[in-house]
Amino acid sequence: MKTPMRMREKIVLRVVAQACIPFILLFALYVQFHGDFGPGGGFQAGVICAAGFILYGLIFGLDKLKKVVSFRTIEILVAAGLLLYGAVGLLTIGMGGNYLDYKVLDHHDPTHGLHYGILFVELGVGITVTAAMLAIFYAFAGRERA
Amino acid sequence: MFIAAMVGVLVTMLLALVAAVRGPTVYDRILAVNMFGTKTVLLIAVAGFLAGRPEFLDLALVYALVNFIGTIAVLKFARFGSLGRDDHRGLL
Amino acid sequence: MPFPIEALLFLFLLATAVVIARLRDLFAAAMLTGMFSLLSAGLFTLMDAVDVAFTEAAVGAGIATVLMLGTLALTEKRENQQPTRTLPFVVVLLTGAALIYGTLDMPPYGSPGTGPEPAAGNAVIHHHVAPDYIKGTKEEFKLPNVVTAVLASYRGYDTLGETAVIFTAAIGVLLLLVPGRKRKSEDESAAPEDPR
Amino acid sequence: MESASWIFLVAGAGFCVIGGIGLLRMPDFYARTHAAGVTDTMGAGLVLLGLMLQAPTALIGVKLVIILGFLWLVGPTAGHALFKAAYADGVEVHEGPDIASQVAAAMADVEDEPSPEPEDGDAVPD
Amino acid sequence: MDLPGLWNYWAVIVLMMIGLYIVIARDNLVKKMMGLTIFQVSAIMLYVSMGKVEGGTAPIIPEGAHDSEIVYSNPLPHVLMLTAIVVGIATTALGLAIVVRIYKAYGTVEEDEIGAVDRREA
Repeated sequence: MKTPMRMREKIVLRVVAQACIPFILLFALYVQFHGDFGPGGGFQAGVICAAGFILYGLIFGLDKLKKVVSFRTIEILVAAGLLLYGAVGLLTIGMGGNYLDYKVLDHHDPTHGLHYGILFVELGVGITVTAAMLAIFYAFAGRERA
Repeated sequence: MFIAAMVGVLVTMLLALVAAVRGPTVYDRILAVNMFGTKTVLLIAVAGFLAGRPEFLDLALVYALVNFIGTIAVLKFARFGSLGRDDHRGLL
Repeated sequence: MPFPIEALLFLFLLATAVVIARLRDLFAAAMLTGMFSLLSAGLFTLMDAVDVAFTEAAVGAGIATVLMLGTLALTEKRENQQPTRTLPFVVVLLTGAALIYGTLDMPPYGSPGTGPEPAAGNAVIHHHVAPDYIKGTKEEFKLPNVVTAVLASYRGYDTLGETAVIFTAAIGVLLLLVPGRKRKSEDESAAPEDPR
Repeated sequence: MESASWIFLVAGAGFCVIGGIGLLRMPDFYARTHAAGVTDTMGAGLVLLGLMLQAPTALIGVKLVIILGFLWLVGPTAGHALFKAAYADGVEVHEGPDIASQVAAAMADVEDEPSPEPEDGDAVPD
Repeated sequence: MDLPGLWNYWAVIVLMMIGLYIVIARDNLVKKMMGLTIFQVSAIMLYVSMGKVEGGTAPIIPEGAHDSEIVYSNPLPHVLMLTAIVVGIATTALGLAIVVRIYKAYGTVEEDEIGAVDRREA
């Protein structure tokens, strides 16, 4: 009696999770790139994206999650987001402006330059937050009880 | 009439809060907290209409999502005392 | 009309906080912390801070609960009984009284920033940069969300610093909690060599 | 349209309150799941439906539909998982001995009704 | 407006003091972190409630309203607190990680017991 019950237990949650997680990640992307127009932005999108992966990890186990996003990837992404943010600043210096002065990113229309700058900076924030939250989850969930 | 819905939701939140504080077993508390979460979703949705700016429904969606994740995490913890493992002991 | 709702939510928040303080079952307290975050996020929405509410909901109720549970999974689930102490209570009462005395000069809740002088009913906070930010976002950025514009552009340095803090914290957690990564990777690289 | 929306809103709020009262008054955990399920499905559904009828733009209506769909997908799932976990953990079916004897006397045949239910994988408490 | 106009600050301060009490009066380190979370939320609430303008709306400009005069709540506290929340969770995670390490080293997360272990070893 015990075994089939466990099987069924697995099924309901897994099916629902499989249905939900793609939409959660899609929603995270929406929040990320729609942040200029509605509530949202890099911080929120990063946390939601990480929450989607954490849900996967909770339901399917940490080992499976590590196969999807390896620990090494996380470590690289934590730094990559911050570097992307800094690189936008350096790029604006290279294009003749001040640090993080996005207007120079588009020579024809400063408003577009501002939009590009915000887009990339938010993307950097989003990547760092996602990776940092996942790294923290890995660290806590992957540890055996002392 | 949004007010009536709002009052209903708030009263339900109060009842859920009492249940969460009182709940004799862990599962009663989880149940009450979960219910409280869905009521906050409704609260945000109704509050948006009440304030005349119902554009911020993304928020309500996030609440629903986060509430689900929180419930699953709490449940997994309550059952197995650990978050990361899935050693074929059955899931929740 | 939003006024009594906010006060009511504040009451809920206070009740939850008191219960968290009194509970000795840390697992239940962690759950209530998640509830506390959801409540405060609702309150933020009512105070027009939509982006803050967004973040608080995702962070406080989602990630923070998971982290608390992760910690409880690695440590004790119950708090020890301890004698009630009077000194902390006195300290808290005094600090609270001092803070409340400090609020007496604050502008009332919701007061707009009209008028030139920081008089009663005239909040100074709405005077300096905030109107410029709103105006600039409308005219220069042509973006709807003022918060994003301020976050990423006007206060871009701040946000860079905050991102660096998150980066540092993640590195710190990894250093503290992920055991022997060096040795483990050596093991992995050594494992294929062993059969040879 | 407007009056229909109001009816939905008030009915939804009523269901919410009833479910909340049930959460406090029901005798054991499994009955309480049913009470909570009422607010998650009926209450939330009716309130969101009422809001949908008053949505000023199509996008808001679509968002409400998405929220409703998500709630209806996730609420019963969480309830189901909760039910299972509690059952597997051996939460008692009846708490008050008083009520237990009353129920036993009242429905002697259906005494074992609560226990087979958790085995039924699709029986989501609502 | 029946309540005094400063009620929001007072509520926030009471909340803050509950958090402070948990931090200084409780021995359990995890509980202290929870108190810190409460304290943090109340600090954020203080700033956000300062930014609220009566009759104002969220600082997101509605479509086609670029020229009209709508009162917006102050976006500046929102921006500062937005980052504060994420930094707060990062630092909370760091604190909890330290708690886990302390538990591994001492076998307890109660402050008085940790002190007793220290004194025994000294």
